[in-house]
Amino acid sequence: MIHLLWLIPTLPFLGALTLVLAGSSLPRRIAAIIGCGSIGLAALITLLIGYEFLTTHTRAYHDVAWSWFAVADLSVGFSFHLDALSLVFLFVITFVGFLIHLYSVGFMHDDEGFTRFFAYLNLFVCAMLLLVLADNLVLLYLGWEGVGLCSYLLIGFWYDEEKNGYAARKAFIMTRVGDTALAIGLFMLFGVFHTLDIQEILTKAPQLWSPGSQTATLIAFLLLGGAVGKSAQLPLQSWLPDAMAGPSPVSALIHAATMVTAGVYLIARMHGIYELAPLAQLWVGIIGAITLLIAGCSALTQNDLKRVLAYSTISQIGYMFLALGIGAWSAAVFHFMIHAFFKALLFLAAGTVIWALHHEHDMFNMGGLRKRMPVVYWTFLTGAGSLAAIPLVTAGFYSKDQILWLAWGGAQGNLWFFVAALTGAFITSVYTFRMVFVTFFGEEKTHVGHHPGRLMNVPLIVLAVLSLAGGLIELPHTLGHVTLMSDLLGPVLPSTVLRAGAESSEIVIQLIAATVALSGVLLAYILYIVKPAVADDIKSSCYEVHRLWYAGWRFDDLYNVLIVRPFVWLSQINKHDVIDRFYAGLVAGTEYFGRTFARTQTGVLRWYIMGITAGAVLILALSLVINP
Amino acid sequence: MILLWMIVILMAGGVLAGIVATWSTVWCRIIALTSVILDTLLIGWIWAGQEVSLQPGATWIAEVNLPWIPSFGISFHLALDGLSLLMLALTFFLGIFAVLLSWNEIQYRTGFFHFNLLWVLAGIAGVFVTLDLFLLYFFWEVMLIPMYFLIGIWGHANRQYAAYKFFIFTQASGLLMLLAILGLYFVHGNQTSVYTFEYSDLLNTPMSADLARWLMLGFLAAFLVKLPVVPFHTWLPDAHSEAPTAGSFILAGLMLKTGAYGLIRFALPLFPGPAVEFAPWGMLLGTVGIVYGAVQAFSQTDLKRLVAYTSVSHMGFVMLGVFAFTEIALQGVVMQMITHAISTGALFVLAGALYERMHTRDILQMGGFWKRTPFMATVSLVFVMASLGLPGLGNFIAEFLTLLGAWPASPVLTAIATAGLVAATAYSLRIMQKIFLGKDSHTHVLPDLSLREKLILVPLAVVIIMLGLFPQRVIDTARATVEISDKQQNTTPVPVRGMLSEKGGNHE
Amino acid sequence: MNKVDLLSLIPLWILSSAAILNFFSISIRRNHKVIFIITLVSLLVDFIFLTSYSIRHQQSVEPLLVIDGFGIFNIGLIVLTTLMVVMMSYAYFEQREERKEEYYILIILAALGSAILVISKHFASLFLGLEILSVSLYALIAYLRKRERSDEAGIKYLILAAFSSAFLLFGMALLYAATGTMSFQGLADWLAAHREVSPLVWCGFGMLTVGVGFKLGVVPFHMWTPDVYEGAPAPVTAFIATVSKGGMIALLVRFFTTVQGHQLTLLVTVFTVLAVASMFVGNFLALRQSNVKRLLAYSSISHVGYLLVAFLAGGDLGTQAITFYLVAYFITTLGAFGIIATLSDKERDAELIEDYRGLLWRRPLTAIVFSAMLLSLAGIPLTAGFIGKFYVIAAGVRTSHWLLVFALVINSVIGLYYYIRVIAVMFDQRENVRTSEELHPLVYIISSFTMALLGLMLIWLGVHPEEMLTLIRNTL
Amino acid sequence: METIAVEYGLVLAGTLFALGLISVLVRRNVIFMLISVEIMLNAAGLAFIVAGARWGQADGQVMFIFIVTMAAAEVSVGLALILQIYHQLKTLDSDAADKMKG
Repeated sequence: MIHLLWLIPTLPFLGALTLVLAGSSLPRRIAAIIGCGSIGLAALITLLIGYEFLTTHTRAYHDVAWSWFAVADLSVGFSFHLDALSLVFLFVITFVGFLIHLYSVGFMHDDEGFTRFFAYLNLFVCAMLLLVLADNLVLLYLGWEGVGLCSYLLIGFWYDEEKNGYAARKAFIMTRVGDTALAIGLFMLFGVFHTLDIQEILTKAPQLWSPGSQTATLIAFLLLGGAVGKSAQLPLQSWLPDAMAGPSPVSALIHAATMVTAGVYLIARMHGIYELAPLAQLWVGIIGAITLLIAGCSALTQNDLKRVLAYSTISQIGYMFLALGIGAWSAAVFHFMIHAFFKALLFLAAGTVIWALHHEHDMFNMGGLRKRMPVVYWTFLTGAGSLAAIPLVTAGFYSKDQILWLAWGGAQGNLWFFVAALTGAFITSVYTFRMVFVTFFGEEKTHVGHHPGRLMNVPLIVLAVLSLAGGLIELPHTLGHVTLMSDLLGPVLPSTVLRAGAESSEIVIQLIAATVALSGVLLAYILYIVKPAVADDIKSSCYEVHRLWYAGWRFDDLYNVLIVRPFVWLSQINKHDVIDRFYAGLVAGTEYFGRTFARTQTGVLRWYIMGITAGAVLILALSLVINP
Repeated sequence: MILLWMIVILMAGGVLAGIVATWSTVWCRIIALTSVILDTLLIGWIWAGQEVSLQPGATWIAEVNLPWIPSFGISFHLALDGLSLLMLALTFFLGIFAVLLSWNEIQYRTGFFHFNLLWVLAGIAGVFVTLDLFLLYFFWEVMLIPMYFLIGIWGHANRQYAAYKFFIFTQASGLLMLLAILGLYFVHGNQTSVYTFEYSDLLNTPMSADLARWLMLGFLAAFLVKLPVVPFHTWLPDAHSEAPTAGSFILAGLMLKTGAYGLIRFALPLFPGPAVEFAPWGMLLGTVGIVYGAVQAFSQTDLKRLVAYTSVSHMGFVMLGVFAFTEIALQGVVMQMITHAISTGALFVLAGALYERMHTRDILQMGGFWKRTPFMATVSLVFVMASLGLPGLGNFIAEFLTLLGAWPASPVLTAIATAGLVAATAYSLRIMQKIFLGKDSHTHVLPDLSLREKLILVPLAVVIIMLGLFPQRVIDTARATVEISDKQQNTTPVPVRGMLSEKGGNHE
Repeated sequence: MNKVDLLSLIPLWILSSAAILNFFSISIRRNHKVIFIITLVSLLVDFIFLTSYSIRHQQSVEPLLVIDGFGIFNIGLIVLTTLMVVMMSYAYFEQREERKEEYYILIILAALGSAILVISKHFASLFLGLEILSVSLYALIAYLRKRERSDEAGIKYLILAAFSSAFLLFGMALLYAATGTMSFQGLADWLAAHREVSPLVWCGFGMLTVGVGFKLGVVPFHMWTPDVYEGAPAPVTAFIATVSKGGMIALLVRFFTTVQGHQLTLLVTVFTVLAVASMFVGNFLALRQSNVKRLLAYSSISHVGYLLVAFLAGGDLGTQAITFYLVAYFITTLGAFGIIATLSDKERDAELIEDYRGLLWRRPLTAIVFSAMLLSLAGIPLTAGFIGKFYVIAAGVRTSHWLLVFALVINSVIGLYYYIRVIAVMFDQRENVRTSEELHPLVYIISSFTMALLGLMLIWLGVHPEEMLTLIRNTL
Repeated sequence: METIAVEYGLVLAGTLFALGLISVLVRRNVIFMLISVEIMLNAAGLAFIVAGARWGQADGQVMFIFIVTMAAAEVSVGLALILQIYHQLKTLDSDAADKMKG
């Protein structure tokens, strides 16, 4: 069974290929069947392989499709490596991906670019699968860029909106900045190890480097650069909110569940190097902490439903980075999975709402949808609960709590991280339920156009279930102590060591976390249900702060001033190539001489005689000067 | 002997086509097409046949050596090795499309056009296989004149200016090369009293470092201008934007490659010492080219001009790679020569197609064409992505190898060059944005690609993808040559490289 | 002067007797065709006779002349060139109502003068040859009396030529006064004998240079060139550009090689200056020229500059280079002016660049031959001009005259511009109809045959110069 | 009788030459220019005579005769041309003949 691994990326690829070649000539039914079918099959195979993988206790499975290219001591194969880590990602990508495809069939039903949409979506899944299955960094880079391309195409899917195109371009370019760092990292790695095979590097690294080695740190930072770009972390986070220009399923799949977590995957994958570069790892944590805070703040102020979710995505990934930063590897992966569930759910639900209200994005124009769209309401509520980490019932609680706890109790954890995470948790629950209350409670502001069909509801329900029950595979030993996840990842990712004598305080931390989450909800309830006036007062009282947060801390403006404008200015002023002036000058000079000499050709006989005489005199003078 | 035939076929075909055209243009086109296809088949047959002799240290795959002007020690010496094989294959392969391209575009003086077209190809093919320096200069010039006519007669509005510029730039640099060749000839002659232009004899001619430096500069002049490297690039945008589609196609696809080929085949092996001295400057020039070209490309509004500047940027990688003196980098360069030829050539084809439809090359007047020309849009997407070096397409392999190989030589420059890829993204996406995305507010009819255009573009797209996924065949073919010239460099003392990697300061 | 001497001078006899023969036939009855045929035949015979000489022939007619390989080769060249000129002249003069016949006498005499020039080894014979050449040229230039420009050119040339030959003579006189000999060899011996040389000799050489420089049309003695080229009938221009200049260069080579001019720093310096000046000035002047004849005149100035590079390089290679370059240049120039001649009509020569617009589409073959000629002048491969330039550069590099060589390279780039400009005009789409009235087809056949011949020779020398090279090698 | 030193002869010839040259430069009438050129030629002739006398050879005088003959020929052609010019320009001013320039 496991030898069918190669089928998993191949199926979506074939799907994409057929859809592209067939073009829009294909009837929608067929296109939908191909699009979803390919992913569905992939998901099925994944499940089977996963089952076999678990039952046979395989540590890793390696499969070479073909040797990609080999020059001198560099040899890169088009080859896959399956281990627990990639398995988890595989599962999420294919399974959540499948659900989102199903949902899209309904969502995109009336869109003229139906086929194109599924083509891109399939292509994306293929690239993402390659990314997580790659056994060497070059292939990983291929996937890495591939998902970037698809995200570009899908953000700009409705291309006749000028601004969508620009949003897409922004996303691609900003991530490309990160990719550049990643590429340089690759070059350095090759320079050191003379291979780009991940497993080889991970095994060789400890032998070659002492912990804290300079090169290791540098490389780690470069890889981090790549991760930061893809995962929309500080300082390259500002593309993600604009990426919401794409259709909601896209936001759900690419900009919430899978692609943006590629950075998390990369760092988790290369954990061996980060362990040798504590400084870099610390910075991973710091970046995560800061990002989760500032993104949370921005989320508080947004009115566009999807932008809130976008910022919350950034901040949740911030949690994952924080976890990676404190060496809570499995916790990070765990949170990734849960986050994929509930964030996909939230996006899809939000998408439904927006779809139902004729592309109304501003949640203050919604409201009262509780009754109108019960399914959406309940599913959205579960998702929100999971995001806000409502204790005990939601999966989000368990995943986030683990991070909080390790931020405090982990060997590499410290007070700052803990505080940041805690504050983040509070903010999260506030903006989450602000969203819930504003959208679904209160009186109805916009009339509901059309109601979602089964195709769109089923995925919501499934995801809702997952984002509740998903947490049960990993429970803290204070309650239940299930460790399926960490056991699964055990062979791949080192388990986290606890600070001496911190064990006892775990329960305390959990209580704090629970209370914080609940109080957040409470605050949101007060501000947006009980007396909304207060909310406005706060807004107007600290208007500047609100503006700053609303604009995502003005990072865009900063980059405009620092990079974009200078670049454009430079290229504009030099549009007509200053170097060309030099050659033009040469030509002008020559022609000047031409004119000057032409003037000597007067046509007057005596003038010619004069010339000859002058020449004669010159020569005679010369002869008298030179003669030895 | 077969090499001679290939060139003869082209020249004869050209003459024949020129004559036939007076009666029937269609037959003229057909004759041109067949002669190119014939050559393609020949080279393909060789390539298929010659598995064994591609191994390192093998002799030439095919060779022909006839006395030409014995009193000067000039012989008509052609020889084929892996690199030349690839280049020839490229030349003939693109040649086919060049003919197809002009099928509708050129209605005026068809015969003379095809005569020039085939003679350009012949000249280029000659440069790729010659082993006699005099012959090199000979072919070098032979490919210029017809190109001049292609631009000057069938070009766009400002064609005369562009044609002059192209011709005079290349001529001036070529003459400097001639001086260098003669210098080498006499240096070698005075020492061994064997006066010959034979490449293999002139290799490692002992001479004073100073002289060697000057002679190498002579060669570089020709190659760098052809490449083109930044201070000498200004002929390219004009030539490209004014030339007819087929002209730009050949310019970008093949003529620039003669510069790169010259560097690898002649400049470096003939003057190993000075080349190593020059290396840091070479890499610097390359990097400057990459960045400068990218920045320039971003601001252009004339589509062909824009693409022209992208080639300036891409050729920067060639410089960077060649002077890194590592096998990986050189392989990257070879790959770059091929993939750039295809991707940029295809972009020019698209520009031509758009021009045929809209009669403008100004991208500001375009936009939102995706709806109306989905096929064209998809194909363009492929090549645009290729030009920004998306993995899975040929250009990625080229740029990745080049940079990977250049890293040990000079980390700093490599890093800058890599950053240049971001700029590449900027201008590439700008093409998509301005032409295919955005609101479609145009009235004129805009048919999607015709069958003929599909016949041209689809094969190119397929090839670029194939090169991206299965590049090994090409790499193997070039290996022998690359390893030789790589060894060639490494045998000579390399103070520079040490110095450079200090700059990187990352070796433990 | 004994019998052997007489015999060895047969080529000259043939020429002069041809002239006399023409003279008589005119006095009997004026007939263009007859005269033409007589001239043609006699020139052919002369050439054939020349080919009978063995390459190593060495026979000197004391004290004036020496007939050696070099001389024979150059006479052959001159005779052949004259032949070509005559062939293209027929059509040209057929259109014009002037009395055409004397023209042939004059041109034969001019050829004779130039022939004497190349085999002379004594000031007296030099002077004799020079003057025979010049005096017949005065008449030839002004041959089309109706044309104002023709006369103007004639008078200009006459005054200037006389003026310069005064310098030449005075120089000779000074040298004679100082050394007591007028033969090149004697001069060489004297120079070898006397280490330190009196200013008298230097002045002598200086003034000699003026005279020679004028005939060669090097800067600053070049100013007559464009006017004469423009004013003279196209075939005559061709003759001046080739035979008269070529003869002078051949003489210069002989003189220099005999007296070891390369040891004399003065001469070397002077000629270097002249060479560089000619190259630059010639090209600059040609850049913006819109009259093709003048343009070719200026280009000829710079070409003499190129020749001087090889000349200064000296040695066997240098001499060979010069000889080959002369051959190539003769063919090219003949071709170019021949085409101008064929395109000309009664009123005026086809000398304005506008006359050539779209020529390729009107008369493709003519246009292609003309472009071939221009490309050869520019020194582009596949043409004789390329091999010639290559040869010259080789000579320069060999003796590492880098200054001159670089000047040459720069100039051939500048030169490119205006040659290409003419070609560009010919290939331009716009077609303006400018038809000259029809003559007897035979006329065209002759001239187009000549053109085709020249074109083929051009390409042949460019592609396969081996025979010519070996021939030149052996003659030296 | 004692002979005059060569130098004097040459100086005389030189002076004559210079005079001729100057008058060519200053004169505008074509005929006078022709005459001045003749003077220069004769100066050269004189120089030959002197040189010949110095070495006691006949060559000098031979050259002189050559020169005179040549001069005669030149003048004949010259006068014919000048006649033509006069017909067309109705003047003998050399500066008038400047149709061709540039």
